[in-house]
Order: sequence, then C-alpha cells, then structure tokens
Amino acid sequence: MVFGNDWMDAAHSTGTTIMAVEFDGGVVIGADSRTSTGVYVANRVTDKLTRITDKIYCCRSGSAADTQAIADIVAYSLNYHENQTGEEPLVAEAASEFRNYCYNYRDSLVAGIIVAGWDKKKGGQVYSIPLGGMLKREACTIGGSGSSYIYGFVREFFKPNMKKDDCVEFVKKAVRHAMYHDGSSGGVVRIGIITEDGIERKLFFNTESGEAVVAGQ
Amino acid sequence: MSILAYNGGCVVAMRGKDCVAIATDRRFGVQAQTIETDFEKVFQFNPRMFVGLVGLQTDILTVRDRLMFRKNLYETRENREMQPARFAAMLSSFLYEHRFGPYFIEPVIAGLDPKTLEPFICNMDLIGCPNVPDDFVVAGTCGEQLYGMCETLWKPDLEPNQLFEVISQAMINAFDRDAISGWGATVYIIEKDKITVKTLKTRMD
Amino acid sequence: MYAGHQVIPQQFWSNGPAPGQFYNFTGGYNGLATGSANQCKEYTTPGLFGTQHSSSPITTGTSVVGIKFDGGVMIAADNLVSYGSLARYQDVQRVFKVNNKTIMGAGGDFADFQSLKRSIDQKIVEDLCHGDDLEMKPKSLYNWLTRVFYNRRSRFNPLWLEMVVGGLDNGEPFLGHVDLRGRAYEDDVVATGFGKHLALPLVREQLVEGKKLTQEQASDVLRKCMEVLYYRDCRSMPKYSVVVCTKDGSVVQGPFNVNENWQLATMVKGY
Amino acid sequence: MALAEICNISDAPYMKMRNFTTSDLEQESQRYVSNLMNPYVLQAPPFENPVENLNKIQASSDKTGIKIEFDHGTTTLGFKYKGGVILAVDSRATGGQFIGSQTMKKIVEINQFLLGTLAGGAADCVYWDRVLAKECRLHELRNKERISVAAASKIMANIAHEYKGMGLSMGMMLAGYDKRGPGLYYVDSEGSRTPGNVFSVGSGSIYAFGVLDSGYHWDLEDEAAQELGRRAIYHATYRDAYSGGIVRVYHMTPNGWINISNTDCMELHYKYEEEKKNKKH
Amino acid sequence: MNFMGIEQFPDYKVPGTQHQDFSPYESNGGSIVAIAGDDYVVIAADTRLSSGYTIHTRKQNKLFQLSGKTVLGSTGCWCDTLALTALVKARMQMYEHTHLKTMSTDAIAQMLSIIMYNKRFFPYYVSNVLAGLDNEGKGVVYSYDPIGHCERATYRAGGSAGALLQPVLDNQIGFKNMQLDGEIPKVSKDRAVAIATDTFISAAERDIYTGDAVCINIITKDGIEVKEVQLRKD
Amino acid sequence: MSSIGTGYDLSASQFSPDGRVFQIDYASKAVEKSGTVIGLRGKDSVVLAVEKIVTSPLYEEDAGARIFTIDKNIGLAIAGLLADGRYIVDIARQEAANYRQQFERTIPLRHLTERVAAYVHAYTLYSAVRPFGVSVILSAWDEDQGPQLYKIEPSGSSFGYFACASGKAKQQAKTEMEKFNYTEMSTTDLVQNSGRIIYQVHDELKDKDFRYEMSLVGKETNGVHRLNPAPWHAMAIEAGEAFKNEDDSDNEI
Repeated sequence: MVFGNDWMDAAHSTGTTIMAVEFDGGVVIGADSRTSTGVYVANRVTDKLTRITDKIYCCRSGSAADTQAIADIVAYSLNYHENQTGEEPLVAEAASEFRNYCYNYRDSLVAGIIVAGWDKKKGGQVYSIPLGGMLKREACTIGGSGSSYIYGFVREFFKPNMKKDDCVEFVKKAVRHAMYHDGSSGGVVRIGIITEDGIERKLFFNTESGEAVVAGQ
Repeated sequence: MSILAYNGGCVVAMRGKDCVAIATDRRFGVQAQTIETDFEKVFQFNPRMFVGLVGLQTDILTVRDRLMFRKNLYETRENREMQPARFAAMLSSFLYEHRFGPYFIEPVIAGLDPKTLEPFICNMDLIGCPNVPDDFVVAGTCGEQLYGMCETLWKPDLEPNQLFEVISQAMINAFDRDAISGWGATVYIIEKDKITVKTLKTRMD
Repeated sequence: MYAGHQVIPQQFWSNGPAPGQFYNFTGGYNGLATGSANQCKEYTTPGLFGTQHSSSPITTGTSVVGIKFDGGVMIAADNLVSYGSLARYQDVQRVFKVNNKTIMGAGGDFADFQSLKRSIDQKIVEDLCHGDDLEMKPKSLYNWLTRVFYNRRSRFNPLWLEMVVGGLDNGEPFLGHVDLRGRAYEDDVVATGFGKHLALPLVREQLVEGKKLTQEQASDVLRKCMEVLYYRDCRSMPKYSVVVCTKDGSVVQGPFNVNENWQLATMVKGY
Repeated sequence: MALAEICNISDAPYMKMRNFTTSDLEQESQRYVSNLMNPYVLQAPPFENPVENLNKIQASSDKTGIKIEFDHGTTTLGFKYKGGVILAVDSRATGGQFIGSQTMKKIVEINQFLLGTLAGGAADCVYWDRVLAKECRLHELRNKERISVAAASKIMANIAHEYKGMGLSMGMMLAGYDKRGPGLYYVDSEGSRTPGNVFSVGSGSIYAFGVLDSGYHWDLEDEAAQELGRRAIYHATYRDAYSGGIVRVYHMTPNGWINISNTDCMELHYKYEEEKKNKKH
Repeated sequence: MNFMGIEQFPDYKVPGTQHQDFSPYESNGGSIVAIAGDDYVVIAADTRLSSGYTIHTRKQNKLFQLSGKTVLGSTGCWCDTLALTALVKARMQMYEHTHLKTMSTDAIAQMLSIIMYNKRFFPYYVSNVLAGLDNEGKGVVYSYDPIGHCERATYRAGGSAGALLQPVLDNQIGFKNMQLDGEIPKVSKDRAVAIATDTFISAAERDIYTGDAVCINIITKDGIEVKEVQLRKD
Repeated sequence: MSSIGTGYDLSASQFSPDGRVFQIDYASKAVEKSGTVIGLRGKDSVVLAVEKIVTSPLYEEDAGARIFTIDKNIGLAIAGLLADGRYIVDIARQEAANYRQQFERTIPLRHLTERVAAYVHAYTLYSAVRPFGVSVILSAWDEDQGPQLYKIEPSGSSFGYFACASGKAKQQAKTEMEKFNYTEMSTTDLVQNSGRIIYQVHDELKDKDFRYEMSLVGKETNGVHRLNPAPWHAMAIEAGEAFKNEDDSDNEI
C-alpha cells in the first residue's frame, strides 16, 4: 500500500463507531474515541458524545469540523429555546433542529448524527440522522464507518426495554466488536446513560484486562 | 457530424413482382460543399445484380474494387455466376474482418438469382450485419426520411413501371428533406430480361 | 423556501448575468431585478452542465405501485429505506394518507420526501385554519407537486423523488405519477422504479379493457407485484404497507408480508 | 404592520406571510414571461456559460437521445450600387442536417425603408429583428423622422454586444434608404458592425462572392444588378448543401423597398442550363 | 457531494450509491402531424409516453385545446411540455380577463414564440406544432424549433418521427416532385384525416417512440371533433 | 382618569403624571365595545364562546366570525377591533408555522401566547404606532398538557385562566363564572354553561339580535380545534334559550 502522507492535508474525520439504545427509564449512548486524518490517528481519546442539554446528547460521525459546528449551533439554539419557554427542550425538538441543518446543507456537509436523550414527554428517545439528512426514530441505532461491521451483532442481541446494566453491557460489547474490525474506530469505549436525573458517564478501556494501564509481556 | 455523413448521399432498393429496383442520389460533397453532381453509388457486379455503397466516399471506392476482385475470384473458381445471397454472405464476412476498424459504408444489394430469378434485396450496417427483408431497404444520411416514404408508398407485387414510380417518389421526396443528399438521382430497374436505367430531373439545391 | 443556503463563495461569472438572476442591461423597466428579499441566492456546487449541484440520493426508497379499482385507489410500497446497498431502515412507512380523499407514495431520496411531506402537512394545517372545510384534492396535490419538482429541476437542485399520487377527485378515482423533473402523467396503474418494469405488466394482464378491478382483485394483484419485486429487486424487503382510498375515506393498512415460494431452489443444481 | 416597516424587518424571511399572496403569484408568473413586458430581459440560465453547456447537450445527443437542433438559415447577400441597394437571400432553414423548411422568409421587412436579412440562428434573428422594428417605430414617434440605417444598425449591434459570449448566432445585413442615401450595414452576434458596399453572409457566401465580385460594379443597371444578385444566390444553392429553396430578391429604392422576385432555384437551375447550352452552339 | 464533501472522507463513501449526474432533459418520444385546409385543420398526435425502452403510459393525450379553434400539439421532454402549455394557458386566461376576448390563433403563435425564446439559454426541449383557424376561418399550422422560431405552413410533422413523416406529407399533401401543371390540388378534410392516420401507422412501424394510439383533433368553425385510432402496441 | 385632556393621552410613548399610559386604557375601552367573549377550561376540553352582535339582518350567517383556528389544536377568539384582531391571527399562525418548521411539533400554547403578547406589547412603546385595540383569548388541548386557556390584553400582558371573559359584559360574565368550579367540568356541562352565560349577559335592550358562536377543542374532538361543532353548538344554544325563558318566566310571576 503506498504510504502517502495524506494526513498532511486530509480533513479531520471521526471515522467512528457510535451507537444509542433506548431502555425503560432512558437511553444508553456509546462511541469509540478515535479521530483520524487520513490514516493518522489525530486524537486517540476523542469524546464524541457531545452535550446539547443536560438530558440530550448527540453522537457525532463524519467530518469532525462539520459535526462540531452543527452541535454548537443546536446547543445554542436549544439553550435560547429553554429560557424562552422555561421548559427543558424535548429530544424530538433537538433532533428536528439537527435534521434541518443536515438536510438544508447536505451538499456541503458530511455528518451522520445520532440524537439521544430523555424528556418528560416521551422518556428515553433515540433519533438517527444519516448523511442524506433524513430523520428516523429507532429503538436502537448505530452509525459511523465502524457500524457496518456490527449490524449482525446488534440485530442478534438487541432486545427492547432492556434493564440499564444489560443495555450498557450490550453497547460496550457492540462498540468493542466494531473497534476490533474497523481501522477507523478505536481507542476507548465511552458510554453515557441518560435518565431523568441527567447523564452518568462510564469509560471502558479496550485492553485485554480492561485496565487503563497494562504492561506488555 | 458522424463520419458516415461526411460525404452525404443515400441509396434505396425495393422489391417488386419478379423485379427489383435500386436508386441512388448523385451527390459527392465534403460536408456542406458539393463537389460533383454525377457520383453514382450503385455499381453493377453481375448482369442482374447491383450493389449500392453509401457512406465515406474513399471507403466506397475501396470496398467496390475489393468486392469486385473477390467476386471475380469466386466466379472463376466456381465457373458460375454468383447468386446475390452468396454475395451478401461474402460481403458480410468481408466487413466483419474489419470489425474493430470498420469501413464506414452501408451496403445495399439488389438483384435476381441467376438461376431461379428470385428477387433479392439486402442491406447491412458498417460491420456486416445482414438484413434481408422482402419489402425495401434504405441506407444513407436521409435514412429516416426514406423509411417514412417507403413505408407509406411501397405495396407488395408492384409491376416494374409502378415500382419505378414508387422508388423515384420515395427517393426524391426523402432527399429533398436532407441537406447533404440529392443533386440528381438514377434508378435501375432490374427484370429477368432487361435492365432499365433512368436519370431523374430533381432539385439541384 | 426549499433553497438550501450553501456556504461556499460563488465564482462570479465573467461576462454575463449571475446564474438564477435576471439579466437586464439597458436599465429599462425591470422591477424584477431587485426581486423580493426572500429570493435567496442559489449558491451551487460543481456538477454536469457547469452547474454547481451534484446532489445524489443517499437514503433511498425503492418501487411504489398504484392501482385504480372500482370505487377507489390503492398504493403500495415496501417498508425499506436503503442506505446505498445497506438495508438500513426496515420499518419506514413510504405510503401516506394525506387526507380522506388524497393518498400518496414515494420512492427515491427519503430525506427529500420528508422535507416535502412537512410542506404538505403545513399546507393541510393552513387549509384547516381557513375553517371552510375545503380539503386538498388529489389532482391539486398532483399539479402542485409537478410545479414544485419542475421548478427545482429548473434550478438544477432537484428533489430526487418519484411519487405516486392517488385518491378520489370529486368521487372519481384519480391516479398520477410525478418524477424528479416534473414529468407527470395519469393512468389506471402507475409504478416507479423497478415497479415500472415488473409490476406494470402483471397488472396490465389483469386489466381487461373497460372492466374495472374490484378492491380484492386490486389488493391481490398488488400483493403479487410486491412478491415479484421482492424476488427481483436488491433494494427491497418482504414487508410492505398499502394505503387505500375509497368513498369511506383513506386508511393505511399493513405491514403485510408477501407470500414467498422458493420451491424451485430444490430443482436447481450446478449451472 | 407599521412597526415592522419602521424597523424595516417587514420583508425579512421570518416575517414573510406563510401563504402566497397575490403579489407573490404575480411576481412568480412574471419570471417565466419576463420578456413579454421587456423584450431585453431574458431568463438567465441556472448554470454558467450557456454556450458551452448547450453545445455539451447537443454533442451528447446520441447518448442521451436529446437532440436539440436550432433552425439555421445560410446564404444572404447585399450590395449598394448606383440604383440603391440590392438584397438577395435563399429560403432554406436546416436543423442539423434535416431541412426544416424550404420557404423561410429570410428578409424581414422592418419598415417601409428598412430591411434586415437573417443568417445564422433563425430564432435569434427573427426575435431581435422584431425588437429592432419596435425601437425604430419608437424612434419615429419620438423624433418625427425615420431612423437612419446607421442608428438602426447601432441598436442591433448594442443588443448583440450585450449578449456577447452567451451563444447568440446572428449575421445580419441592414439595408435602407435615409437622408444620407442608401445604407448597408453588416451586424453580427460577435457585436461587430461595419458599413460597406458588398456583403455576403452564411456558409453559402463563399460561392455567392465568386459570382458577385466578378459581376459587380457601381453603375450597374437595375435589371443587371437584380440578375447578378439572383444568380449569385443560385450558385450558392447549387454548391452549398445548407442553402436552397426560393431565391428572393429585394431592391431598396429611394422611396422604399420592392420585392423584385421570389423564384425557385430549381427553375433557375434549368433556365441557366438552357442558356449555357444555347450559348455553346 | 462536492470537493469539500464526500471525496474528502473515503470512509463515508456509501457503498452502492453511484454518483448520478442530473440531466434536466429527457426524451419522452411522441410525434405530431398537422394538416391545414381552407376551412379546417387536422392535428394528430400519438398517445405513447416513454423514456428509452420503458413505456410509462399508453394513453397520454399530447394535444392541448387552447381555445375553441386552436390546438397545440407538443412532444419532446414531457416536463417542459407541461410547464410550457400551463404557462400558455395561464397567459391566455390573463389576456381574456383583460381584453374580454379569446386570443386568436396568430396571436397565440406569436406569444408562444416569445415565451419559448425567453428560455433561450436553457431551452424548452419540445417540438411544438400549433394548429388552428385564423381570423378569416382559414386553417393554419405553425411549427416551432426549440427556441421559438415560428413558421407558418399548411402541413407539418414534428416530434420523434418528424423527420420520418415530413417527406411523406411533402409528397401527399404538398404534391412535391409530381410533375403537375397548374394549381396544387386542394386536400379534402376526410383525405387529410386519412393521411394523418396512415402516416401514424407507418411511423409506428419504424419509430419505437410512436405507437399505442393516435388521437386526432379536427378543427372546423363548428368546433373540434376528436377521434382515436389504435396503433401497434409493440 | 384624573388627568384626561391634559395632553398626556396623545401617544403611547408618554406616561401621565399618575403613571398611566392612556393609549392602552383607550384601547381597553375599544375592547369593551364589542360583544362578550368568554373562554372556559374544563376537565378535558376548552370552549370559546362569542356573543356576536348582529347589527343588520342582511349579514350572512357566518359573517364577522370572531373565532379563528391558529393550528390543528389551537383556537383564538377576538374581542375588540376585528381588523386588528385579524392581523394578530396572522401573526399567531406565522409563529405556529415557524415553530413547526423548526421543531416539527405544534407550538405549546404558553409559548405561542408569550410570543404574540410580546408582539402586541411592542406596539405600546412608540409614538409612531397605536396599540392593538384587541383582547385575544387562546385555547388549546393536547395529550400531555391537557386543556390550556390564555388571554392577551392590549397592554401586551397575558395570563393563564380557568375561565376568562372580555368585551361588553366582561364583569357580569366574570361574576357568573366565579360560581363554578370548571377544572372538573365535563365537556357537555362546559358547553351548556358557556351557552347559558352568553345568553345571560346579553343585554336584550341595547343590542337587539345576536348570534351565539363557539369553538371546542379537547379529547372529544380528538385534539382538533373545531368551529361550531355539530352536537355541542346546538346543545349550547338550547341551554342558553332554556335559561332565557326560565329567566323571563321569573319576571312574569
């Protein structure tokens, strides 16, 4: 393989595996932590679970610049909306805002975003917005370039309304499978559990033992 | 401007009752310019067989000579007159030899079988795919116009003089609607005992 | 209001009017040049014809088949939206009840369709606000769609869709087809994409000139079409939904599963 | 309402009324027929460089099956001489190789004292000649005197210049009689405008020039001048594939133009052939 | 996706989507024949709407009745045809509202020419034939090129089989190349209808975009009579 | 009203010495001129009812309607200058449409009210413009928040209500309403109650003829705001008529 130094000018891409699953009481979101420019790992501990409001998060995949820009705009807009209405914004509203930007600018954006969160109207919800700017609510969805490798796994092991811990275990395993196969995904598994009380973050290391520090044999 | 239309020109052949007719326009031009108005594209290969070649003029002349050579070789070897059907097969394989660097011509064969006097007409594309209908064949830059005219005017079992009338009207009206064909026309009526040749008085623009 | 604002700067044209603007040189009366504020500038991205747009569909729905029957119309489409070759979303409803006398189905870029559907829903809310109980009729939706698609096509920024619109127009069954360029036609049976090649012949066999299908016959032949489409279209699935419009109103039925027959597999060995 | 106007946010997009008001409808429908109101305003294409793109479409016609052929007309000539101005044209319009028409009127009677000939794009010439006729009439109404040939040709040159590079194809001669005597100008879609005594335009012009140059001199008699024009066009129809049909001759005299003859070039061909035969023996 | 888009992100190339360049035009086939006589005009068009080898519908009428004595036949790119005919009808209605009378055939012909020229740089890809009775009640046919060059004639063929049928009309209606002395004989209305039908039968033989049925409008001072004749369905 | 005519009441951008903006008071006066409008919020529906005073028999049945639909489930009734009101209706519809475009759901009524109130309020700050002579009552119902009722005054202030009234017999209607506990009232009772109040407050002498108009949004209309819906409209009129006869019969004995 000709080792071109395309990393000099390639755009920052979140090669990425991202995932979100609904369970009764909230949602579990998960992602890997690798941002690549071409084949060089620009950031090996990226946080792709981006806060929109305390109870609504989005998982970003595609061009890092595009997705960060959109996430900032939507976060700002929902914050303004929150102090206008005095109520916490709904997950559906956040998803709709994301989709408006992804659809209207789709010719110049590369952004596949999953919006997940909890609100008092419909509880835990997950919305998938692929490249074309379409919006679809799903009980469980995966995204990013690594997702192609785990469609089978997810279809096999997903059950609706799982318990919280089973759901976390399921997401962790799925993301690890994707990182195993997809060169553009890797690093650590970041998990977020969003419920009525907000987000609880977890971090799983993709080492054999699961420890953060491992001495080689 | 496809290369087949570089020199312009058109040929049509029709089948009648125990006779065939073949007609050609007389233009030799290079794109818009008309250089000669007496270049006929029909050549007599046998007492009762004519071949019309339309397309790129240089290929017309080359193919005619080569075909004449092959036909004469066949006839000296077989010591009998070549039937049009055989000739068509030979022409088809001759063209296919140049499948990937073809002669830019569309041949039309019209004639009577020397023994059975069965009328025979056939045309081919530039790589020799034969088409042997029993009504009419057209070739040249005003192909569409010719199809329209022939489809309307032709009827089965036309007598030689009726066939002459039909083929003339078809040819003239067709090339009057095509810029790079025309400038006079010649019609050959081939019957079992005689060949009548007529030059038509047409528009010269 | 569909015009997307792309952010890239636009090379200004060297010797003629800017694309999409009005060319006026003698300064004669031209109230149009100023244009209303909302005539948003159309920045474009490079593509064929030196245009700038090179949009191509990503999340796509496949064929849609519509049939007229005695007393109504029904439209069927499978529940799949593919993401390229990946069968990504497997329970998306692609046939819709617009109101009690108008139904529609869409194939092609589903993101474009969702954006279009929001405009149609907004139109229905506006009709409701008039408070005169006048509902959108299929023929008016069909004409409106043709104009929208044609205008988008003329700006080289098409809505990449093929749509079937049906319903009861003043009591008469209506069935029309509109494509991304604004080519529109009506017929007793219409189909988009693969449906044109596989489903139309199946239905044309049943259609005896002058005699109308009954609702059951229509539903059976639709099920047959969906079955054949599932066999022969890579981007299809066995689950489909149907929307039916009769004088008693419109209703979305399904999802149904096609009957499948793979018996012939046993007979094939080697090649 | 009022306040929105004061803060001039009344035409901001978010203030726009949801549904189409009649003024929107009016404005929207104007877009498609803008040149009905103001003939100079044509709808700009949504892509740049229409010349290149229209050629690209026409070139890929066999692949896409989309054959967009514009009608073209092809041999015209005009010359000034003692007796005024002679214009002669053929009448064939071709779309690609197909002869669209054999009876096209390639001399446009702009007014009693002004004639325009048509070569190149038929639609372009006919459309802009009609606009020129309007401008000439307005000139007469404004200035109570007929427009000079120079002024008329200048208007046409300006039009051509504004649309330069966008693909208009026109090569026209403007002949007339005004206070400066007979006038003959050649104007083409590149924007050039030249007065002169002898012109021939179109793909058949090279043949016409042959006959024209050999027979032309200032003090030709009217009869001979008309015959020269007719014969020149006949030769063009004979040699050039894209010319033919009827040879029309016009004569611009001090009190307006006269349409001398409209003879089919087939008759001319056999007449001249006869003459040649008789001359031989 | 443009240069800033998908090409930059090879991971995100969606397998299975091929980049389709959008062409605004499509040839939907169909042919028109119009023949004008002293007090009548016959205009016929086939009813097949197709794209390449696919037949969309077999009963699409391509004759648009603009007024009691004018019919426009239009084929080519069907979306352009719909847009253009809708525009012409709208303008005619506005004319009627301002002038309280229907536009004459010649006025429509001139307006259509100007409307088509409006899109000179992004033409309507249509082949139009306008047939009607002029103010003196004589039959007249106007033919157009894609950018509106309008020509008045007594007969005209247009559309995908236009080149195929035009010489036939020259021969049968124009009596061209028939050495006949004196006036060109007049064509009766019935003969015109017969010729129109025959030409479509020949066209259906040789042109794959023409077929299914031919719809004929016969316009006389007492109105427009519509006839339909079946053609080959293959 | 002590400093009337002392020059402080000519523009909305000036306070009078006793701290009032007269233009707004005059606007409220304009509101009191029009027929009474009431809004009642029941257990799972909201009724808007209008005493539409008919000044001439030549009017069509539905002429001068004063109840409008803003969105699928939102209604709006106008008291005061109808033309001003119409403009407010357009603004409300536009706000609802913009919200739906951005958030893809119908606008919550409280949010719509605040936006429209802010708009109305803007017209009370400048001398170049006059305030809206309109008091607007908004009703809505949806699955989550249930019935909602708000009123916007010409001053731009807006409050949520169980029941509210404006127009000619505002005070009389209010005292009547205070007798009932609407929060648990079923739709049929609510509708009849609204009919009775309108007929009761209608002053036979001054305004001869009037027409009772209403709108209903709630569970029974499955969340759609409907004008003069079939069974309830007749029911309300019947209740009103019955109350009037019963009231007349009192005077006779």
